[in-house]
Amino acid sequence: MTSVVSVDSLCVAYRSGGREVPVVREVSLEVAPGRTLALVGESGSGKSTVAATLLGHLRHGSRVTGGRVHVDGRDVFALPARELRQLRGGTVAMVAQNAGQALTPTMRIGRQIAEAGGEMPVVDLLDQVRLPRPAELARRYPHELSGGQQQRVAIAMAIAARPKVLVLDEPTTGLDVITQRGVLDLIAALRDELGLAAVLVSHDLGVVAHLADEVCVLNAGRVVEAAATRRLFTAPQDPYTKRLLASVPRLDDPGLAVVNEAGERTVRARAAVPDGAPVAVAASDVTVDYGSARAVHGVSFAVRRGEVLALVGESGSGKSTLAWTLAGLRTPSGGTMSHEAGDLGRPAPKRPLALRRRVQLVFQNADTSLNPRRSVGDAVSRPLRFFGTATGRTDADEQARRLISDVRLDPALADRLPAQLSGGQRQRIGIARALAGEPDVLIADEITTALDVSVQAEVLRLLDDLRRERDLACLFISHDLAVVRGVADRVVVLRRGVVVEEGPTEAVFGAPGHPYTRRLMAAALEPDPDAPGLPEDTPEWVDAAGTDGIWTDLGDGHRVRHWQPVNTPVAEGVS
Amino acid sequence: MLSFTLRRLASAVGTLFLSSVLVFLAVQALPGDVATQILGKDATPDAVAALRQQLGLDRPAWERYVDWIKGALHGDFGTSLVSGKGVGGEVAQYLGNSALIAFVTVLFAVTGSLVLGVLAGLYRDRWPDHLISTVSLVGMSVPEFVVATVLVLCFSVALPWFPAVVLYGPEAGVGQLLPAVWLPALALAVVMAAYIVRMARTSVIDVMAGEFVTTARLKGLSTWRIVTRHALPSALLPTLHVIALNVAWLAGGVAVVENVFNYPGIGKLMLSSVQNRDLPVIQAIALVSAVIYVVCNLAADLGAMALNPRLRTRGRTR
Amino acid sequence: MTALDTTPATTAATPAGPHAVTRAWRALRSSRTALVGLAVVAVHILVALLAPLLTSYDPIAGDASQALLGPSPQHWAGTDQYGRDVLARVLYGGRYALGVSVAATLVTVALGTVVGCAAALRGGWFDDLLGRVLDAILSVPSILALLVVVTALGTGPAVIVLAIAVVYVPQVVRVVRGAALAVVPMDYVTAARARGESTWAILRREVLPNITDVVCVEFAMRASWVVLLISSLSFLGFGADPPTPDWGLMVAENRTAITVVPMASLAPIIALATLVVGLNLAADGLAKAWGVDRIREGS
Amino acid sequence: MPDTHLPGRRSVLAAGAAAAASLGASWLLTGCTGAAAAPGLTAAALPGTPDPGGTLRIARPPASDAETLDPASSLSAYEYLGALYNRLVRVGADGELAPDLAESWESDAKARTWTFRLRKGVTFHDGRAFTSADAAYTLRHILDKATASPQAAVLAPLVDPGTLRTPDAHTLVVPLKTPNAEFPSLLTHYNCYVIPDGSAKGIGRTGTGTGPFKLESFAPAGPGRVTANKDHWAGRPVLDAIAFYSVADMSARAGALLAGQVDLLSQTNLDFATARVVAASDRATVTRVKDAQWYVLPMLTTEKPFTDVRVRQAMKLAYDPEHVVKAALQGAGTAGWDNPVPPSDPAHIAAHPAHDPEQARHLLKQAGHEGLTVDLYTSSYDPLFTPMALAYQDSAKRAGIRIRVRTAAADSYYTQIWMKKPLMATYWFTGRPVDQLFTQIFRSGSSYNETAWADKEFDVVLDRARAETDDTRRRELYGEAQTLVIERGGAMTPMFADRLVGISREVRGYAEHGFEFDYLSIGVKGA
Repeated sequence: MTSVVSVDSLCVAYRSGGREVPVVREVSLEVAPGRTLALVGESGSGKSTVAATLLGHLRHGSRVTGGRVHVDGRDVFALPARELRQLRGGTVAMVAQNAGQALTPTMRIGRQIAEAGGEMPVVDLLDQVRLPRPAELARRYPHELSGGQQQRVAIAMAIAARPKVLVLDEPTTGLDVITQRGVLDLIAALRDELGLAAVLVSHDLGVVAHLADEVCVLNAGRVVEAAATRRLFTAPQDPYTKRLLASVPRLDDPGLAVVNEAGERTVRARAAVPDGAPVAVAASDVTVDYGSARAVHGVSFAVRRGEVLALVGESGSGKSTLAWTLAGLRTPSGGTMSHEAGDLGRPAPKRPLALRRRVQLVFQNADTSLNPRRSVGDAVSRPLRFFGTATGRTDADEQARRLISDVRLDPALADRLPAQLSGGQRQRIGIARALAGEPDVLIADEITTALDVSVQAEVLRLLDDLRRERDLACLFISHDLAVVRGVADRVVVLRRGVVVEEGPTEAVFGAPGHPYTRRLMAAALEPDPDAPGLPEDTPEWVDAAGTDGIWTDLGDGHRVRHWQPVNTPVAEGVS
Repeated sequence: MLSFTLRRLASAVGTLFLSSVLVFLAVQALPGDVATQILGKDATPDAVAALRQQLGLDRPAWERYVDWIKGALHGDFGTSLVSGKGVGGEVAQYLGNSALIAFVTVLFAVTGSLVLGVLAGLYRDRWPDHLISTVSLVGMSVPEFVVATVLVLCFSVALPWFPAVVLYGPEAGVGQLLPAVWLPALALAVVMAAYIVRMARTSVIDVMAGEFVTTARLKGLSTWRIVTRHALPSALLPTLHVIALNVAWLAGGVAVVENVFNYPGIGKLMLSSVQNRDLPVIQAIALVSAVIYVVCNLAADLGAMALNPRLRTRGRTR
Repeated sequence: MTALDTTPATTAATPAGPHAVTRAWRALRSSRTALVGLAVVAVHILVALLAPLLTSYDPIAGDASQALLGPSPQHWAGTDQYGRDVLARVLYGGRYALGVSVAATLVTVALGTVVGCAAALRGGWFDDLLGRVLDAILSVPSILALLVVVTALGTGPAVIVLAIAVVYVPQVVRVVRGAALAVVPMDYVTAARARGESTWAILRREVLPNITDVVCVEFAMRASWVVLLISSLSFLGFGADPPTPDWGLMVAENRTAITVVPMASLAPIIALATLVVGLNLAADGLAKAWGVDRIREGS
Repeated sequence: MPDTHLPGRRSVLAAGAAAAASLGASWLLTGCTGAAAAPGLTAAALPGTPDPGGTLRIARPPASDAETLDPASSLSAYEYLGALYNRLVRVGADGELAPDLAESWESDAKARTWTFRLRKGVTFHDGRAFTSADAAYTLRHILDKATASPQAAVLAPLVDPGTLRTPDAHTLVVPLKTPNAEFPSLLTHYNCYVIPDGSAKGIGRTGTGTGPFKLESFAPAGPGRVTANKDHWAGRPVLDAIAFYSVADMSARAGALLAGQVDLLSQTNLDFATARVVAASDRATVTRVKDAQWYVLPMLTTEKPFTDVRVRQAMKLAYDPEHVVKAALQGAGTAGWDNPVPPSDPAHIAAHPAHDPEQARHLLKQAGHEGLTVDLYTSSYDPLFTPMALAYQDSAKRAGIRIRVRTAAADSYYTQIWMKKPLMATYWFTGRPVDQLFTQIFRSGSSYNETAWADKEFDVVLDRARAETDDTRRRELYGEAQTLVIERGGAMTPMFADRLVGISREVRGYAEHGFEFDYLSIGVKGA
């Protein structure tokens, strides 16, 4: 069976400041009709560039310096403009990463889909991608749809003209776990139904394991390994692939995975928290409002010294709001928050200096957390002098260098500007800055989300070491269950501002009591091709925390909020 | 959508109120007592006092301000100190003449600059872009009176196609003024277009680099369809505000050009009223210009709303 | 640190972080437009300063018998109606235009930057009120505002600097506030706020360093507009008093003689245009070199 | 960051070239016409006879927004009057009185009752015949309080409207309250144009007169047009029509002339710079009206130090009028030697004390004002004030008098400076009859007495001259009056300057005297 897509020794280079920077080096791959090939690699590996060449598209300023791309037998880059347009119209279609940006904001959905050609009426297409009330939706504008709905519209647009090849560039990045799972299942169903050849670009090994038939691993523009999915996951040959697979946290890891040079993976057990550890910070019945809407409905939790408490939930669950409220950057509308050294109710600037330094926040996005115009050392020494930890300028600089080495970075980096550091390095400087006030509570707001898998593992391990060495109470916010499993001692699961389940990590992950927790766990994709599909048995439920008590206690601090199944299946409306 | 317009209207009225206060205070600060200005030669102290009393100048400032605003609301701006005629009528007449220039200018400038801006944006870094950017740069660097002077040199003196100077008074009909409108309009259009071209070019480049344009291109659409259907509506949005600001600038910019062509417009009246310290006329012109500014901005906002569905459907939730 | 820690390809590992100014200068040198622009402006400044050396003619004293001569070996740009050498007046003319415009721009941009940053940082009612007042000032045409101020206080250079500040500060505030608003939500500002740093400290340490590029571009752009405005003022007879040599005034004076000695009007026009083109090129070059979106912000 | 990529090197050069080219081209286009040598000021308009017909386009400053065609009014639209009306008596080219609607006139022995024989067969534009009733009505209209005519101040002390008699349709008898031999000369003023009987209410708009042109259209401070009156009693005018444009701004009027949009600038004394430009242009030129402007440096005789006549005489002897003429006017005028009566006036006497700085210094020492320092006010109201002031300062320095020249704002010059500061610069049009000149400006208590001079002997001489019927005797008396003004008056008259009138090179037959030009003979070449 001849392949519908064949790329041989493709080279692409990007011109910047007079120098030619190679992005893709001699990449060759084949895709047969009906099969799905995944392009895997970290950011900057050139996977998106290769995918785009299938449609003859190159980013502004880059050009093909070698090799050829054939789609459906035709050399894409040799096609005249009109035939290239026909190819893009009918033979190969692409689903972009961030659908919100990829849809024209000033045009109704229906017209954009109709524009893509093909005989299928728009309403049927919308139905095919399982979108509710298709007729009414067609008249809406992109900004009026949710992330998941926008992505489904993009898919409808791609399959409108019945293409032979579907290119998916990180189709579900940025979507919540449950929505992501829904979109992936839709893609799999359409692929089989229409017999499409698909090229999936992703950095998420779970997505790849779930969807791809073959996998091609890219590193810095070069193909390091290509094999059938099962064989690659079970017996990776190339050391880079091995390390990549090893550093992905697994749901069933009892602790943090440590990966050595050769890629062997050992899981480090978590240190138990001493029973007598004092409570560093406690929140009781905290509520936070955004204008008229209430983001957090009466949440209570406590974090003891040396313990890592994880707040888990989808976007919009209020976990970041809680973190920022604790750090004093938002004022709660109810409930109390207290710390050994005083009441945390007041906003940070108004808290006494002694209390202020004790609770520190580490930000999610490493790029914007450091002042680009000041050296990294400056960013750390400023709080040192502000909080009085260091007396003079020289003392502050010297302590700053020591802190930088504490976060496992070369102190010589102190004079560099943030732009000259990698994402991981910048995040560690963020942590060093937080440590400057000698805090006893550290709040980590999704600090690993923006990082590549390998870098993520190191930062987590650093956090784990620090809380042990410095006996820190650590509040860890994340939506990635596998990461939480590895680093947290106790877990609190949040849904729309309400705690649905909490307890020790082993208990919650071992035997999830609440249906929502179970659904989250099931939707999380393990990097293991033969992981079970989405179990259909999770019943629909509705909250039942009524007058007769809120919690059912499952022992040893593991509690679940009352709920009851709902027998009549509500129309499966996708939010 | 309605709530957005209402809020926008309320802030427009607020701005107008504030600028009327500013104008009133600024004009009161002008030196030279109004009464002595009128009486001139035989300004004996008692005659001055009598006139001040007659004009109500001895009343406290805020009382006079309230009278002025009440009058202004129904078109009565008091009487001019120089001509003795009703200020409202006079300003309306001069404004009408200037509107003639403004209309032609906006017609030339906006259409011309949008076309050029889009062209420059589409042919980025190629010769059309270089040519248009260079011309707009020079256009922006030369003040209106210079462009007007050069136009007079070329098209009135060397080639007597257009009148160098307007010989008619403010009450001249459109027929008499029409031949004299083209050069001032062209002078203003050159300067105004220069700004709009640069704005249009930047936003076209911005939009064409947007992801949705790439998606449209990867859907196999023709370049023309991509530009007109997908790129232009979003590209025009930021340009609208620059156009609105420039139209409002016309109320001031006209003064210099009208002085060159002795054109009986609001600009010329502004200059003469300041020279003669004709306070009611100055106040009236400032207020009218403020209204024009606010109306232009409002029009730009409403235009933006028409173009940008995100604003229009803010109310509807998912 | 395992080998996996792939430093992104674009950030070349340079030695110790260069000081901000040298970094800015290196970026500037890379943009030809900025260099050409700054060169033109430099030439104008030099000519204005060295005018007495470049021409032996007195720009003010006129000789009636030498009036209205076309360009000739003795008078390269001919003479005006009063018999004064046009070239001399153009050379000296730069002094008034450059002197007043640089002073006016400095005052305006400095004031505008402080107010703009404060508005962006403080936010809330202060920001709204300020926005409303600025909008009111902007609604009055700049020419009228200038005329009123100049008529009230006379046409001395100091008055003109004040008048221009009154007219242009609102626009500078709007641009700087826009730039500062882009910086304020950044996490490093939030972190500083969480530490409890004072508004002034945040402004000085965190916000200002990040908008200096916008402020510099705004300075160059505003200077070009101020030169235009000053020449328009002189043209209308509200700027420099005769017989001081000023380009706007020269165009006004020689306009009637344009049919007889066009050069008497064209020489100041060319001088004015080249200076402003220079300033604009510098502003555009700076904007591109430092990645500031000059056009969108400044209307 | 959007890439606002701007022109690379190639187009930056293009920018420089484009700017220069676009401006330079227009310069080459017109061909630099700057004449090599400084353009001399031609003496008079181009000679030669005009072609019949054609339209003359005049740019004029509007008297005011409420200007009117009523000749007697202070807001009369000055340029229209000469075209629409005639007077009883007018001033001839030689400065002597000449008949207009009055063919002849004579007075009784004591010059108290004047009889005017009116021209027959003259009709107004609306066809009605001109009779003595119209002439009488015109005088009554001028003297009527409601008209508030400036000329009333001159005629009211002489004429009682009630005593006018019209014995027959073509004779007007005017009995005077006090004898005045110069009475007919007072009727040459442009307020005295004849209007139809009973037309006061409408004349402001209709402009019905007996003049060479009929009114076609008139808008106050706006455009207007008059067409040739075919059956005019003194013959059809050369032109078909005259179009009037009111342009308030002086440089705009000059611009219109240079661009060929108008043919004549009326009531505009071009400053030297503009005059040189107009003279050098190929479409227009400058014509000169000899001694049309009388420049004065009035000293307030009621203010120290000018209360002392010796100081006044010293100030006059200290400066040399010839120097002032050369420095301020580059010779385009004649020295005044402090005599307000211009040389062109028949009553002018040539005698005057010579320039004597030593005598001035001696007189000042005598008066105790050694090393006198005094402020001389000037302004840009008229282009020649400052040059005259500087020339006087320069000349008076030799006599040890230090003059400080102060410039005042033009728009408030005649409200804050004139008749208020001890020494300032001002000017008048010449062409006033000698009696009107002395009565209005030098008689004690007169409204325009800018030197606040009150000299009994001068008033007596003036009254005797007015009553003297014998022409030669009367002229001697006016001569005595002039000598008194020169010796004891407060007004220094350094010079009479020519008025420079901007006119198109196509205009022929332009002759101006006594405020107006000859509407009959003026025409356009190549009409």
